[in-house]
Amino acid sequence: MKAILNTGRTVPQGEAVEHKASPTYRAVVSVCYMNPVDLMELGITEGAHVAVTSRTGRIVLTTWTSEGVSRGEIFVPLGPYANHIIAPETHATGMPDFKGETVDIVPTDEPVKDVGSLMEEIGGLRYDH
Amino acid sequence: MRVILETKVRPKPFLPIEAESIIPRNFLKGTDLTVYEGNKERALSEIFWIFVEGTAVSPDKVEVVLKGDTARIKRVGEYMDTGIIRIAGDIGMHCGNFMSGGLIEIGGNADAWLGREMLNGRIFCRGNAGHYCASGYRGEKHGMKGGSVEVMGNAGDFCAEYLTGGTVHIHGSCGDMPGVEMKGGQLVIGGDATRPCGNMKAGTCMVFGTVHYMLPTFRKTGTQVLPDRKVTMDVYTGDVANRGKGTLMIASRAHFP
Amino acid sequence: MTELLVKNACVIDPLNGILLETMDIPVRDGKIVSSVSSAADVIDARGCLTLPGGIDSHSHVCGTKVNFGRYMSPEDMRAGRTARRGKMHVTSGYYVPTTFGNSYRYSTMGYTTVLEGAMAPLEARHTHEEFTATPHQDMLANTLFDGNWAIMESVRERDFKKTAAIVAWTLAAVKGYSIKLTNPGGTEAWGWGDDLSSIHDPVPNFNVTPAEIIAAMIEANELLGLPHSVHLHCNNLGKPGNYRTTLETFDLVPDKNNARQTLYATHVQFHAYGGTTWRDINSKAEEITRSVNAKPQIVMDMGQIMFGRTMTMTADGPMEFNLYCLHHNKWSNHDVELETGSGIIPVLYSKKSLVNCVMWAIGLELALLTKDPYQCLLATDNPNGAPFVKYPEIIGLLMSRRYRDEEFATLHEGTGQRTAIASIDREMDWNEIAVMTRAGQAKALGMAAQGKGHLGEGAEADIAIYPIRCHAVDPATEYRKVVEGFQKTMFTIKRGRVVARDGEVIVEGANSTFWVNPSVPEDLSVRNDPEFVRKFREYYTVRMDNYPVQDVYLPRGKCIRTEGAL
Amino acid sequence: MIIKDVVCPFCGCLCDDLDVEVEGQKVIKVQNGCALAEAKFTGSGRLPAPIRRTPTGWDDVSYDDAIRETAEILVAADRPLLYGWSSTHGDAQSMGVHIAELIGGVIDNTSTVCHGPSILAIQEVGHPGCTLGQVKNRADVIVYWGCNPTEAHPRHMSRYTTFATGFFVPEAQKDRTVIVVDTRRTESAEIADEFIRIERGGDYEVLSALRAIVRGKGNVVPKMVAGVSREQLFRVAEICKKAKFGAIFFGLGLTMSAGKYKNVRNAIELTDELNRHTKFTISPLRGHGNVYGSNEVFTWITGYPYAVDFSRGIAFYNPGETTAVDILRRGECDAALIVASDPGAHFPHAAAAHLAKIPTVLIDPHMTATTPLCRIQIPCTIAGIDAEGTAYRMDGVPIRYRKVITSSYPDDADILKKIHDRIREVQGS
Repeated sequence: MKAILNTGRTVPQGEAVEHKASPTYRAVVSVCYMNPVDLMELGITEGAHVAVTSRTGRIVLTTWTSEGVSRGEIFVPLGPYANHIIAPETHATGMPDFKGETVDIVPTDEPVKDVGSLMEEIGGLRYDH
Repeated sequence: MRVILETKVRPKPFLPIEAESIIPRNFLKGTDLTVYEGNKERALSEIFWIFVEGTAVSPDKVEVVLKGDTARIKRVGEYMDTGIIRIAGDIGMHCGNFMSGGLIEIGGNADAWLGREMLNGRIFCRGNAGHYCASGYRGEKHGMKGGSVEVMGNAGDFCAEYLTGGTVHIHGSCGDMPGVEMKGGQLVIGGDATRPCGNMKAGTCMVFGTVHYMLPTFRKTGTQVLPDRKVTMDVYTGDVANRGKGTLMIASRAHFP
Repeated sequence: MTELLVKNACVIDPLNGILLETMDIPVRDGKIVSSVSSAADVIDARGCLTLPGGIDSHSHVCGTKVNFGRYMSPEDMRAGRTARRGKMHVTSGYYVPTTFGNSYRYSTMGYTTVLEGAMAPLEARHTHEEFTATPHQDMLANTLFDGNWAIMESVRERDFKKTAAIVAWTLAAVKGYSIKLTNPGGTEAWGWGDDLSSIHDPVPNFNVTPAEIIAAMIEANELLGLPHSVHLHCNNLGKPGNYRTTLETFDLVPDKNNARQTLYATHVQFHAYGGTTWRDINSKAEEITRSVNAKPQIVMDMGQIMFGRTMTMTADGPMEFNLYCLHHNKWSNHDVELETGSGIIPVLYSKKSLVNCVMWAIGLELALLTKDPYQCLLATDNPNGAPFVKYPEIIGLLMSRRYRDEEFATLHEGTGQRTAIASIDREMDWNEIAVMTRAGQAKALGMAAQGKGHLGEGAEADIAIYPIRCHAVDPATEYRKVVEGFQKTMFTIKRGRVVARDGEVIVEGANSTFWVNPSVPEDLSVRNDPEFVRKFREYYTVRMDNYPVQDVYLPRGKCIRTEGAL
Repeated sequence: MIIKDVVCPFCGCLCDDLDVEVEGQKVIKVQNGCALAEAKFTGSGRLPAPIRRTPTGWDDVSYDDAIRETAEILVAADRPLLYGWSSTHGDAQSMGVHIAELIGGVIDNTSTVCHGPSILAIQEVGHPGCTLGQVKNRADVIVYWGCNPTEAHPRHMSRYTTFATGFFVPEAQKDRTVIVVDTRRTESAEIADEFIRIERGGDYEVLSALRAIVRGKGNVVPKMVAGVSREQLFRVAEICKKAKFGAIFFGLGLTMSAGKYKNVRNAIELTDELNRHTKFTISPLRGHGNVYGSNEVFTWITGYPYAVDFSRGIAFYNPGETTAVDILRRGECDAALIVASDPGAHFPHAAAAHLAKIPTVLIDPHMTATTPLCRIQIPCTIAGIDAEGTAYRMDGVPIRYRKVITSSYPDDADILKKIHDRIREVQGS
């Protein structure tokens, strides 16, 4: 299913923002808020995983229903998950399209990765102490 | 006189080069010029193989040719007032800034801010132009004031922003908001455009392709036939959100609100 | 112990009655002394003009509104850019330069002390942060009270002691130097998008008038024994016909202090307009100066404009909105809760504009028609009238009729009918210029007692040596030499240390901020006034304990304790 | 021990009325604060000591060695990028700019991915704004446009707007009309008297239409504009014109959507237009604690609020060219110093990936998503918790962060000072 990706702040994201390696942080920012009708159309229920693919990447997220999200849109809290699929193009303004990226959504059984894995995918090395 | 500058292989090819010294006039006195690579000042000869053919007594007889990997070379032709610059391939940002005379010909694509705040002279680009083609600068109220910019391919977003004078002709399509804040001059778009001429105050913009997301604050005043192009244009005035008295003309068949 | 001897200086020191005397100036540990040892460093002034360090008694260089002027002006930052060099930081900007840009340019012009014209108390911390980044001048902050709710309430109650106590607490809390009123009452009206049109209009919801606020603040100022007088930006700035408001305001002012004026009226050029609209605007400098010449209790500064691009910035929010409606350029506004407001817009003063030409003439007329130069000081309300780097040109204009005539010939042809500038013969002498740029400021600001503005024994060794040989130059004809001479000192000495030489700043600066802590009896202190504390808590968005500026912001602060009559 | 009137360093509201209970070197309770404040003050999991990446893993390293190596990395670079600066105080920001000056680097702050576009808009048309208390005491019409204070600035409504009583607004909920404009029906929208739901990317069009209506040219406006009915636009324009004091707050819904700063510019010009009828102000809802302070500090030192390039010695500014995301995206920089921010989490990964390819140093108290990308991380104090210093509220009001506990970590300003001094030594300047 095609959708428009919107990102933004949420309180749980803000609460966990200084604990990037924690399961809580992963849990609250690897969420894909969707309109319940869209979820139904995909044939899945809240809590199921989806793979979201954009021009620049692919990420697995956990779905969550939200009446406030319009059909044809998804909302992902700002953080490393959303940023895995947001293009770095800024239209020469310095600001990427954090709101308005076009994505494709398919249900999946794949697990949601942790933040360390995401960073390793782009050349990092996780720090476990 | 012909000066050919061919890029050498650089240890850090990703570093941008700022080369406002590359204007025809400067080569009258030789090639002992410098450019900046990142924060380091380099002799022109560290960056380019330099070949000089013939001599010239005045700058208008100087032609500078750039070849090789020139996509990250910025500010070529900045403040140029006469002569010719030909670029075989792509060129970096700010090519032809403040240009007041002469000709810049680009064989490939031009990066952002092509001909920014240009005053006069001519820029011709065979490929695509980046964002802010023929535009203004941050905080400044005037963009390009004169001369002409012609792009055979497409242009990015904010093309001809703050256009104040001169002509900008994009044969292909423009991205988002071409002609935004326009206050003079002429912008011609051969292909499509998204949200053209927001906040326009004066000047003329013609779109021969399709307009996406037409702004709601333009008033249709009639139609006009352009016999030489064999096309009827819908004529709008705006932007009435502002005190605008600009003219936006859109090929009649192709206007989807 | 560090010692310095400035030899062969051709000194003008008006406060000590010294006029073009060739003499030596001995300096020890930053102060001027009677003699120094033979081990002292020596600077040979070679007979050049030597003055006390320049003092700008009204300039906008630091704080929220100035920085916002920079923030919104990348186009100005393209001018005047310099790279890091020696001890000098990078600078950018022409009319709203960076703090270091301001500091270096003032320093190379021989200026060593600057009063920031307007500091909103709530945002004082910002002003002080920028003061420390303006390292070559000692700084003072005019503190805004024009729309202060507690002040207006105390004025309404006619409780001058309370007014004084609020002023005292605020000045001490925000480390301010003096009382500034900008369009008193008008900035509160602007909270609703309105303004006041006369000094007798009541302020909406507060039932006091500007006239009452001004009178009460003068009372409070003198009750507290502050070093400076009330510093007033009159109502109706920049409106044709506003000279009446200015004269009415001047008539309110009693003569209450033997040491200095009772009212400092700033940038009076902007307040000396006749006519009824921009079409018939004309100069009323004669009327204004007639009043000032008869009132020793008033000192003003010129508020001279010079042609070119600049930025206007003032606490006078409504005025800036009116200006925006004329110019349609960018407009910023910043109201400060319970206190004041501000506005910023860029302007271009053009010789093609008759209005601008009239303004230019009025500023000069004010200076030339004021008999006593101690009563009309040189300032442009930087950067409102022009950036301060234009001061040398203004000096040239004041000293040379020929220069004025040449400029006049390039102006809009209607200027002569609207102004009297072309008929004024006066040419100021070196001493008068020294008064208008340092001695007068020191006296008006009450800073002479702090060792500023003169070169007597015990004074701070702030000294400017200009490459001008006064005896060999005729300013009336060789005004270019005068202008150039004042642009760059040979030496600028700050507290006994050479800080700039031939237009280059050569050391890292370390300035002081002067502030005032007036003594108030415990029973009058607003800290102990439950009503004041309650209103603070309910209506400010910052806690009272977080409001005062901590000492850490004034690393070399100099506190002046005053014992008033409270 | 309870410390009163503590300043919260989390978001741009910088609420300064928190009561913080401290036991030893730990905060155990926060009163008056929102959930974000509580999490900030009671957080744990700080990086204990500097670390250094090796080919196989991570080693501890001393502060001195970490500082020395950082200085060497920066001096050797041809195009170093210094990024971050929002979650710290003014002294650290100021030292950062001086380092950038010394090494000919590019320095950018987090407004680049936040309200940078708002700054670009302000540079075109100015900013009619005010302090938050002005809104609290006067505003009878509040507009939240493209922002969701309930989630991002949880106390904004209760301290300054919807639920706050003020001098001329004694009964907040009765006296104030709240309008929310968004593409999503957020929780903030649920509280509004009027909710305008815009189609994604339609802000510019709706703002243009409102401007035309306020100017009396409403007849040009079509029946629907970006999903909003003409009737609603006229109704809202009327509410705004009739306000005694109106205040627009806007967020990333404008700065991040297509058009970016032009959306903000249009909103500012709508505000200008409304001022011809009544009093109106507009303000960005600034995010990270002291991000506005980084703009202020950068501006008074360099003349520009962000994205400053010193590679030519002078200060050059051109967002889109000298902004962090663009420089990383193009792979231009050959070293990076990241301070008090987390581009690993908050930049598009195609840009952030470049940090892993070059020597990147991170100065931050916590292990973040940038940690795996860096070569060295140096932990430091947290401004507002174990370090004091100046911060600027979203409306420009400067407040001094308190230090509520004492820790053994060095202040980031001190670490930066040492790096600065070491660079001067190496450069012989």
